[in-house]
Amino acid sequence: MDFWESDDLAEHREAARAWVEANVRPEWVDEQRRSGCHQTMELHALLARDGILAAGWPPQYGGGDVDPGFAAAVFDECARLGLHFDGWATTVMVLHTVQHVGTEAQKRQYIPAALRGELLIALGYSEPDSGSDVAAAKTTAVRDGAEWVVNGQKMFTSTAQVCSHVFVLARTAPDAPKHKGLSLFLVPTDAPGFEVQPIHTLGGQVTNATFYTGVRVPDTALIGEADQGWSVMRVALVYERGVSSPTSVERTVADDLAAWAREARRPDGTAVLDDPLVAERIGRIAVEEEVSRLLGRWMNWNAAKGGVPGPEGSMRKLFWSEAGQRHFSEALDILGAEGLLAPEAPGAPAGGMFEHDFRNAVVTTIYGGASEVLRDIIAERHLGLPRSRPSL
Amino acid sequence: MDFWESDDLAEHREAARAWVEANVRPEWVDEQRRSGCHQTMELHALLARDGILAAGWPPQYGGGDVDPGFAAAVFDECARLGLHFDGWATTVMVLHTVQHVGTEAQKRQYIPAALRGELLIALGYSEPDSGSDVAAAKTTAVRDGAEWVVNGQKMFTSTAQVCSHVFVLARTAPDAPKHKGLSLFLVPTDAPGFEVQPIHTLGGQVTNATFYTGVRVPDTALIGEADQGWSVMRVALVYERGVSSPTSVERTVADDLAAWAREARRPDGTAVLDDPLVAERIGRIAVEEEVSRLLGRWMNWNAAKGGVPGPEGSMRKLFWSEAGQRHFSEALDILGAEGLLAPEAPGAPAGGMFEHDFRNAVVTTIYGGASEVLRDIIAERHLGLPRSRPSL
Amino acid sequence: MNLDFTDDQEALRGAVREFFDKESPPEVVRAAEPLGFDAALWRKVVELGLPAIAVPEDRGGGGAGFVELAIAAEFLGRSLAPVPLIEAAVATTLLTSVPGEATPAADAVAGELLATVALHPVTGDVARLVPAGAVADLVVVLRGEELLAVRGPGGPAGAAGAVPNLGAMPVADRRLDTGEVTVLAKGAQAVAAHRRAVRHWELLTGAALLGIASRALELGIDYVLDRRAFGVPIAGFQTVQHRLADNSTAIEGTRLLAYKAAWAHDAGLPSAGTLATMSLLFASETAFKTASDSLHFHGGYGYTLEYDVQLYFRRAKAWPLVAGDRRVAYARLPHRLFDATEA
Amino acid sequence: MNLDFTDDQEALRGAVREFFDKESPPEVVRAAEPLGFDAALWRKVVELGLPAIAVPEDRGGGGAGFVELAIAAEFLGRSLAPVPLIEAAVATTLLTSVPGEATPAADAVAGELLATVALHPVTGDVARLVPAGAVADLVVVLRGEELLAVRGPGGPAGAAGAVPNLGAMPVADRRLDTGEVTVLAKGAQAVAAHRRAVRHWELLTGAALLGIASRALELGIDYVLDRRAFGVPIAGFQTVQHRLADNSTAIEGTRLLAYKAAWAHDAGLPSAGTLATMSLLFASETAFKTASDSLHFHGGYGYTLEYDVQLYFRRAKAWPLVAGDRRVAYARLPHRLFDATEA
Repeated sequence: MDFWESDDLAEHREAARAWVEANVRPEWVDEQRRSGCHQTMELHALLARDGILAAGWPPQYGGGDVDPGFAAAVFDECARLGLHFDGWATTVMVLHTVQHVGTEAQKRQYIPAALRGELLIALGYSEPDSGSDVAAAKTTAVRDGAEWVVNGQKMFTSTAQVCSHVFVLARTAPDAPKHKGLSLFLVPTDAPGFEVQPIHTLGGQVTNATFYTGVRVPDTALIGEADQGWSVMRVALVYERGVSSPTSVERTVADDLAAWAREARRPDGTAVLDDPLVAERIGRIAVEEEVSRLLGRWMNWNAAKGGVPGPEGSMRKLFWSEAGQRHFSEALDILGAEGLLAPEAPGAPAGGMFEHDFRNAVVTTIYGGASEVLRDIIAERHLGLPRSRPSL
Repeated sequence: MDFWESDDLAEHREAARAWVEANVRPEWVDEQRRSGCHQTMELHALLARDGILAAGWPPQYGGGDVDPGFAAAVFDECARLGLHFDGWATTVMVLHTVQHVGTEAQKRQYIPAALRGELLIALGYSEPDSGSDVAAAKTTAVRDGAEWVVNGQKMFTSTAQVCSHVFVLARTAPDAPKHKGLSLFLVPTDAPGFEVQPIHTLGGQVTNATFYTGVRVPDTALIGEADQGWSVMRVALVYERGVSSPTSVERTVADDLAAWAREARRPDGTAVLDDPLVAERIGRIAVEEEVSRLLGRWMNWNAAKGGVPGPEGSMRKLFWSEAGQRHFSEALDILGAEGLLAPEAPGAPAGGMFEHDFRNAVVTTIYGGASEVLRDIIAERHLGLPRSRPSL
Repeated sequence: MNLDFTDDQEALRGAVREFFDKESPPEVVRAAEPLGFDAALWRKVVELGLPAIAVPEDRGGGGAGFVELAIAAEFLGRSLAPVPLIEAAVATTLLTSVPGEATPAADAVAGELLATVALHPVTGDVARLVPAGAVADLVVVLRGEELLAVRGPGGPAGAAGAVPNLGAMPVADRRLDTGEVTVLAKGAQAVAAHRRAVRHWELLTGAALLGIASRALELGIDYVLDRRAFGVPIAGFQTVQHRLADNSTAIEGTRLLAYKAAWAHDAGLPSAGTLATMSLLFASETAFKTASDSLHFHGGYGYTLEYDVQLYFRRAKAWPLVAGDRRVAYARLPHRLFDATEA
Repeated sequence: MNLDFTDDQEALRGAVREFFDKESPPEVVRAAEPLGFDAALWRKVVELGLPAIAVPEDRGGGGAGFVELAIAAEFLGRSLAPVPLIEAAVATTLLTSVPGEATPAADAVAGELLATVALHPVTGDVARLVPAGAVADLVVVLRGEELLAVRGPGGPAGAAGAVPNLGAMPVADRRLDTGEVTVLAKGAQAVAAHRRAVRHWELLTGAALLGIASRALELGIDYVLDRRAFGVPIAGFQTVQHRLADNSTAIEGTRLLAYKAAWAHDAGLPSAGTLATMSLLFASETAFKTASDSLHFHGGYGYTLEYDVQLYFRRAKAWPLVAGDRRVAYARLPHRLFDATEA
């Protein structure tokens, strides 16, 4: 047993920093915040150009020579600057799914193009009337010769405004039981009948509603077998719980709060960190963040061993998101009135990031498996308790 | 609108103290703790002798001239010493039920005798296989001429070891739906076929299992109509939620902790109360205790107005018991290792009462309506949400 | 003891509720963001005489008490009305309580002058993050042992430089060195008057949070009754029900504590100040927990700006936090409660 | 990174679990109350060499590490075994780490002497509430800057005056003025050695609480699967399921943190001490929450002494609290973590 963390990142840190220095423009961070789109296509093109997207993929599907450790370090350095890659994160999930269940032709069609940066895929699971209950999807796909005709609406299709495709969950056997008549399609966003409408959020992100009106896709757009979409989707879900926060990013609330509290002063001139009421909360946050990190490592370790995924992904997502929400709320309390200042306010502590992250944290207990769904899964699959609701 | 508290107690405090001084023996407190029986019959006889039990009851049922304010002040002063009256508390609940649903003959039979101290009634609702789900009772009562024959077992029949009767919930119509075939009987504990067995508890109380083997009771023992036991019992439940902690006792955890923390010293000689980490928790406890008190006042106010009982009894019991459990747990944390010392340990803070009350608090979220049942009731009856479980 | 409102108070509740329902629907609240001030609505609130409702009649006010102000604050909170009623009422009460003709009390009572109070004592030349500071004509500030009235620079409507914030509050820094400064009181009297004002602010903000919590609970209940998941209404899930039941219970406690604090003020009890702080603390916990849960029960929609629950969520966190970290206030309570060092 | 136990460690886990399952069933635990010490069981634990398993082989120990000790502590906690293995292991490690022939290290390693450590520095003549103080032959105490070994008065088995307590722990006050006192170390070395011992105690108690939490969860699950209410197994209620799922998640986190702390110790990392404290803190929260919930799910039966869950509930609260109020430890963490003033 050892808990040594991979040295991959450390080893590649310097080279990654050099790459970032040479290629990344700091204004992209502001642009992501301003536009609410957590995917910068200019940066994406550079990551593709230098083979960073392709690192670690098999050569027959376009994989390249770039060391995956270097690639991870580049993403990590970019994330430290505040850049998001939400569109790429969902693309990777779908590529893994294609790799697992796609035909050879599909693998050769989609994976290399994505690794070249020509293809970016948003997730089209949720609908206006189905959030956590994804399998209640009403969007339909009807076979018409060698094509499928897609009709319906998807919600929270994040980064669809810049994506080339949406991975659409559609009902293909309307009379089959709820979980047995679903299929998944890669729908191009330039197809006639596709529309996208922005949805503004509390965290500043702009997600989308996407509309599908008689959108025609070829049979090759069907990923996995027809009517088997539920099991296909669960392949991707395994990856989603891991992606929801990059475990490589080690910036923590406790660190940031301690850094602020060491400099900030009470009216009597003492450092805020010397107030036990402040230090106690930062200490508690630090402990819970360590637990979050360890649950993430455990998940990665199990995934790397390649066995059947256990409860670790659900547990980690549940703990991380619930604890994180508490931590940002406590951070604002500790900061007092100053904690309320938005990033636009001059002189906001840490540039208003606490306030921003507090707003953003509310969605973390919803996306990628709402906390209630995760608790149900842990209770049923890990603890062997009976099902407590109609269907999963 | 005014929140003036009744002056009744203050007015009678002096006389009540004189009565307690003249009549109460301090060793009864130890005796209750040693025996685990929260009812002292010697004291009960004195309360009866001086008309304190009979205060406030109608004269035709044995009520007397003693001022109810004086009676309340006497109970309050006794409670301050640490004396419990659990047997009398359940008796009062049953007497109210008899007053509401009993025949005139029953009222004249039971109420005056109880007020003279000759009759003490324990509750026989719970069974080995039914706790919160009281209506699942399996104990049966079968009519045999002018008598009923009771067979079964009850759990948690507290103070039955000193009671003259148990108020037994029994199934009288085995084929009727769960809630429609129940009846309530006042079963004398000296009847042949009645047995009592002690059950030792975490809080030191000794409650009982009671057994009924062919116990015969006359038709006059049936309280309310046959098969209407469920609605009869709910009359008593209204009182039970109020009785579960006497609102007249104003001794609080915050007071006691502050008193301790003002005297106790840190190794550096400062008062423990000057530690913000301690003061903050005591402050929080004080706020929640004030809320508990106010919910209790609200309940009493609504009861005094005589309208249909609303959610206030359930809300008050829920908040008071859940908050109290947290408070005793925090009290031990604040006290540190000293907080673990049992009442038997020499030098235990506050005579070990924090440790004792911590153990005792675990049952408060179970008896008189488990927290889950109370939340269900509030959600369904007060908030109008659909029933979330099979039956209530 | 009588926990019912008087007939007059019930009538006021009905009137205030109707007024805010009509004049401050969510569209008005949204339109007033990010400043958090609607001048037209403010004029109507002044016309109703709400800011001076608790000022004695012989000073031109409504002659009512803080129970009546708390009623107004509760329904202001319920509708998130973008008007600085609480700050104006607190400052007006303060100005009218300070002796001497030099005070601008009459203008404040008449509604011709919008006044506010800086909650924290000031050491230098800047009162930081003053509630309603972005829209007030006059700020009352405690500096050292002097209670100062600072006019200008600039008039209402953000001229003083509103600071964008989570709660869409018109907070701003106000300078003492460029405004017109009058000394209202000195010494112990000044300190006591300021402390009283802070307690009044706590009391009324507690009542506003009661309104926020009550409405946030309703929004949550409406949503879960309406939406279905896994074939049943979300309202049918026991974990959802139980959190709503807990929040509902806490709201009833918040209500009792808020009005007890207001009653204690009007009855002149020594415990009134401590009760005001306790009310704010408990109302803060309740409002944030309730709004968070209701937002969470909205699923992904709770995260969108389209649903109203986010308006409540942000203010439930922000409004009380202007007064600072709750834990500090909790830590002071034992001394205030049990040593009677300060009410 | 390798989160699997080695084959040897897995074998140890199996052996230790089997041993405690067999030798310390609930009847043994109950029979040892209130003192919390079973002399016969202790002899068996000594025969297995567990207290000295982490002592180097050339000092007569088992030559293993704190991961192995943590494994033993976990299963001790799981079965609530009434033996002072943690205290003895910590004291033995301390005695063998102090240079000089004057120490009774060899006797402790050989199991002929039961030693313990007073967790808090002592100022006067009494070490208050020493864990295992009621049964230990020797207590290591830090007084001022002197690390003292205090023998007697009295031998094991309560002679030193066990103090009845919530957790059925053999804690006792030990006098320094009537015992035989040896100075083990002085100055900074003494302080550092004592601090290390306290960290070891935290590490192993954290592991024991992991065992307590795991078993308390199982007791809760077994009960709710077995019992029915309202026509369905209690296990079918969503609120019950969700609390069990949260507790199960926290237990996995506790497990990772406990063994990371043990690994960090064996790897000689500077963060080992801080991780030990963090592990104890998180394990304390988890064990108490888990045991409370499981007890609550037992309904009225949870309150009776008959069911085993109360044994876990009491110890989950009591065992870590001997080290004092958790909040103080939390408040020290930021300086230890981010300023590296003390590991």
